[in-house]
Amino acid sequence: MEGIFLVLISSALVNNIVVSHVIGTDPALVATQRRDVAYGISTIMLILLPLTTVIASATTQFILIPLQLQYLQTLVFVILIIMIVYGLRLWPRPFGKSGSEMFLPLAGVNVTVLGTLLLNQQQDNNLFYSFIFGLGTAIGFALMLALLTAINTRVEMADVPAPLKGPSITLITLGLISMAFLGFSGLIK
Amino acid sequence: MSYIDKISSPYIHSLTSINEVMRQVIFALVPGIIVTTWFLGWGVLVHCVLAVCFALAFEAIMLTLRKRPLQDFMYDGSAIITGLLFALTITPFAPWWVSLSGICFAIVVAKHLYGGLGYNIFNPAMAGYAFVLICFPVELNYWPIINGDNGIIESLKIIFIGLPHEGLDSLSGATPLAFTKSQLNGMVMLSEFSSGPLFGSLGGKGWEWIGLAFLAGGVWLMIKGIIKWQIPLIFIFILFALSLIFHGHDPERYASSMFNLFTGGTLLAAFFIATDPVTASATPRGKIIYAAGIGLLTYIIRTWGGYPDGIAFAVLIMNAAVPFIDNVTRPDVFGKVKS
Amino acid sequence: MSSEVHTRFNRELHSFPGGLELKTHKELTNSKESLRTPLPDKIILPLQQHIGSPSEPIVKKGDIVLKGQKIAQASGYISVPVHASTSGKILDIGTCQSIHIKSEQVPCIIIEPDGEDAWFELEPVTDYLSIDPEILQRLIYEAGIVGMGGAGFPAHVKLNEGTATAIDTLIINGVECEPYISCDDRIIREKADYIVSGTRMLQHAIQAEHCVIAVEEDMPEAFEALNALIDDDIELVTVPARYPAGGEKQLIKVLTGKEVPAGGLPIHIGIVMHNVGTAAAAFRAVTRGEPLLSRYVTVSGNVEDPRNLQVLLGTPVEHCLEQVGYHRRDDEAVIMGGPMMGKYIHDISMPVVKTTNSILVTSGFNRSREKPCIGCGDCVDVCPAKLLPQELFAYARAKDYEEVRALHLFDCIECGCCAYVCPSNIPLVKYYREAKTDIAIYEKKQAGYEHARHRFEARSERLDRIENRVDDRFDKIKTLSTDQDPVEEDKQSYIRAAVERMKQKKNKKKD
Amino acid sequence: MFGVLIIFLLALISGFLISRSAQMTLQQDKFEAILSALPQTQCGKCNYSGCRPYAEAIVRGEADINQCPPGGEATIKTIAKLLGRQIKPLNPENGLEKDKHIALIDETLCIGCVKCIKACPVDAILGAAKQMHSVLAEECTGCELCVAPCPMDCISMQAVTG
Repeated sequence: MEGIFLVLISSALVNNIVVSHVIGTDPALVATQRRDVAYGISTIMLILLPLTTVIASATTQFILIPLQLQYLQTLVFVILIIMIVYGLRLWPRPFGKSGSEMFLPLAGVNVTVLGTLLLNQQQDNNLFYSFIFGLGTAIGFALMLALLTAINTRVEMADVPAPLKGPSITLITLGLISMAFLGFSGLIK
Repeated sequence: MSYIDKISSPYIHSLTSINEVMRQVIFALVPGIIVTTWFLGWGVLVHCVLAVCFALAFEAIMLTLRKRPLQDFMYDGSAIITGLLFALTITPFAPWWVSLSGICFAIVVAKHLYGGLGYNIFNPAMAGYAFVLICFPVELNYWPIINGDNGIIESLKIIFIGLPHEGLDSLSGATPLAFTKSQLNGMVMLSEFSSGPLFGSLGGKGWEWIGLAFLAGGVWLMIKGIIKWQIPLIFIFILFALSLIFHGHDPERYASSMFNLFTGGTLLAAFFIATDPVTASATPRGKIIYAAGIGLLTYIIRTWGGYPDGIAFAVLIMNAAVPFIDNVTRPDVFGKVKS
Repeated sequence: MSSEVHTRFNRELHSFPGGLELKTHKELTNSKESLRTPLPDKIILPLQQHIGSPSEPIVKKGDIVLKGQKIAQASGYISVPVHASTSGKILDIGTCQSIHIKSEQVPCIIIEPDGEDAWFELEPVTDYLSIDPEILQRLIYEAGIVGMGGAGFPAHVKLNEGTATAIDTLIINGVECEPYISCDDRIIREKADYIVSGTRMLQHAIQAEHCVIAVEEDMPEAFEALNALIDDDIELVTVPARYPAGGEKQLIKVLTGKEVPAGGLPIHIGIVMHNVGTAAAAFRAVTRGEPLLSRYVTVSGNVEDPRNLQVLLGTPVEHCLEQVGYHRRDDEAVIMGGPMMGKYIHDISMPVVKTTNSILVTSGFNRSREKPCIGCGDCVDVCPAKLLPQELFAYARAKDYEEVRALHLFDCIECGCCAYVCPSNIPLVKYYREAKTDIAIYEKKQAGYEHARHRFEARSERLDRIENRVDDRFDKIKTLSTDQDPVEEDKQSYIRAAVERMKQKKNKKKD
Repeated sequence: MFGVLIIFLLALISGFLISRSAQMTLQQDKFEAILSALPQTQCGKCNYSGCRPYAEAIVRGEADINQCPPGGEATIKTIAKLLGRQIKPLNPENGLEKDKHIALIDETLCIGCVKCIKACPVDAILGAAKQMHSVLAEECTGCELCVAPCPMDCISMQAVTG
């Protein structure tokens, strides 16, 4: 029980994928300019990440390791992601009527998902912890997107120097948040 | 008559202004500065002067670069407050360039890149402090011992030339918070060292008086109506309640509530940093969440995190969350139709 | 002043969100007897002194009119007639400066008084409590009565809607929350009998079950004057002096605890509210047959003898100011209405209208420059509509009207509390007004786009149809002559057909 | 060997899945909203034949959002918000934003050639051959399309207030 909690906190806050690992930065930059996109991608991620981490973890554990094909890991993961993303799209309305499915390709092709899978493998999580890790990462990602989107709408109206408008000031914001999140360092060993 | 054409109702005004508010805040900081100087030596005052000068200089440079009217913004006092708060959070033994780089980061990056006063997302003083804390952890680690004999000349020497290598131990020591942390990490029981020379009756020796001075300034601000009660009181309450619970659970591993309140920058942060109107939440419910968040994060980082005092990080993290909090805590409009 | 609760019915009072405690300055005027203003040289009667569509003049230039004669008729449901406030000659039917927008001119009728003040024939009705409510409404409508509190909503509309739905409570609003203004206080003290009888009449007109007269805590004399006249049929309540307690929605909240739905009207929760001045005017209109011709106006601020005046509608502001000793100074502004919500007058020759409750000479606006918003949230605390003024301001300045609307800009009552407390001196209300105007313009434009699109699509469709029909004809011709070269034949037959048509036309012409 | 086989198999499946899922672009559903943000003057200043083709081009990503002078700043802002793009100033190559103008026919010069009637996209010009034409001020969108075809140069654009 404590382990679950630790993995969840660790992946969501302490080692947040956006500001600590700086992996989810690219979608964060794109998505946070608009509220509906941010919402859509967050929803997708909350479903996609746990699903893919579990499947990828299973694939590694039951196929790649027995066959001693770990060197193909990255390649297999890329194809897995594509399969899952497009498989989900075939599903009729997997996310209700939110219309979030149109963000699937956008969510699928970015590096966040792959990064999460590889990070998960680094930590040698078992299947269940992989799921928790994926969930935690997705929560952390969604949280960051929510914060950044709200900040962006405020910064958009601010008297920001012209050369820094748009993504540049978002990157500075991200930097400052990263700095703030350094305060969590040492929290979970 | 042309200026009259621009006027619109209302035609009367409460006669408060930013300048007035900022001036009151500076006045309220004075007792804290005096007491801190008393206990930690002249370095505090030197740093205050240094930081304020740097802050004003950077403010002027940035305003000129951004082609904004100097006279409007230079005298609003916000840069002075940033400088003072920064100086009060760093150690008085810090070299002068720590002040310079910290204030530079605070004013240039955290404040003016976002558009200056009113638009900054992050508290400039805390952003500057976090910046130097990450960049120069060693320099910020030496704190003077309470009531150590630091003359003004010595303080200037330390700040501009550097700490002397010999006799370092007679001058500096750990803060009560850092000491507690290192001892607890070393699995030493709290009761074994809490009667040591660093500790007073409420919190750290000397620190409790500093805390009380800031408390007095803060209460005065609250009475004057400059700051509202929500943020400081809820912040203090959460910190108090959390430490009470954990202290009650295991008094050997967790420091007492009073210790948490009266050491470190708790009371300074509660009344002067967390209440910064620009970076705090503006909605009634948002203010509560914001203050509670700072209290919670401060306690978590202090107790389990890697840094001895987590207030700066807690404030910055909650600053980042403020726009989001404001969005989700918008009050219902008057006469909202309940569906 | 009076801490004891005067309520005879022990009505439980509620409080509304936000609001301010302001220095009232009512002592300047509220103890002085009101004076009748002498006839001015010129009476200017704008055709729109109310909310709704402007009235239409029914007199010509040069006509002689009598006092009380109808000179303009209502042009729609939400509209009222205008009457001559004195006898004289119609000098012109022209335009005068609008109070609302500096550049805007509004149509008006200008009368040159003949000094006789001769009355038009009046038709008093005495049995006002027994006649049909609809007749009462008709009489009030004919008298041109609008809400005298400041908004100027036609009174008969509120009454009409009142008969359509069951009305629980009629509230007569004597709460003057704005500083300086004391005209309601004075009218209650001087015409308490009119108000009490008028209240009973209005209650009859809308068949309300309960009836409440509300006055402010700091007007004990007015309270006593009313208290001496009412019986148990009318509740008399004092409410705490807190700006904007006199606002319609705020007063309803205070008295009943109910909140008027956002974007809705009091009628939706079974409440109708009228100003004390409206009640008095309605009573006069019915029992004496006099239409709305004059009103109480507080003239206060930096003048020698601030006091209340009984002013004929259409009297220039200048003339009123002369009565109380006004010396023009450049650093002073003349404001129509109170200091919180009033409107700055560019030209003091503009007239007093049905909604003018006060004329204020003020120099109290030596504001420092506007500073950026520091997000202190003081405005949030004082907003009586529970809006977020600082966010509204940010989005209004960024002209993000979608967001401004989502933040309920249109529930803003422009009370000015936010701008009053703002430490950055931001004229928030100005930004909101501008945003409201811009949104109106934008919507008009958008409606134009929609309209143009419909027309364009209709035209495209028509052109398509015509083209298709031409094609059909070609097809028919093609099938008729298959043995010849189709293209050549087409041309030939087409030409032949055209020549034939021309001939026929010529023949016809000859005939 | 196994590895190659597995990768091949997986790639095959994913290829199949990609081909099955319908192509969906992010901006498809924004078409209607963009179209209604355009002023419907059909003036063609955006280098497209009308508002609908321009809206289609924006959705396809071919045209930029700042090519509509009659809509001006407001239209650019609306579209930028719809598409999550940065607001940019109007492209001066397409024209400048100005207050609303409507066409006015100098009736002393009009020869009744009906050329302007054919040009008007919203049927705002009335008249018949050899008879004087006049503009319905209410319906005119100020697109200026009638100005060029007039052989007598008798159509001028007049500013309207309000």
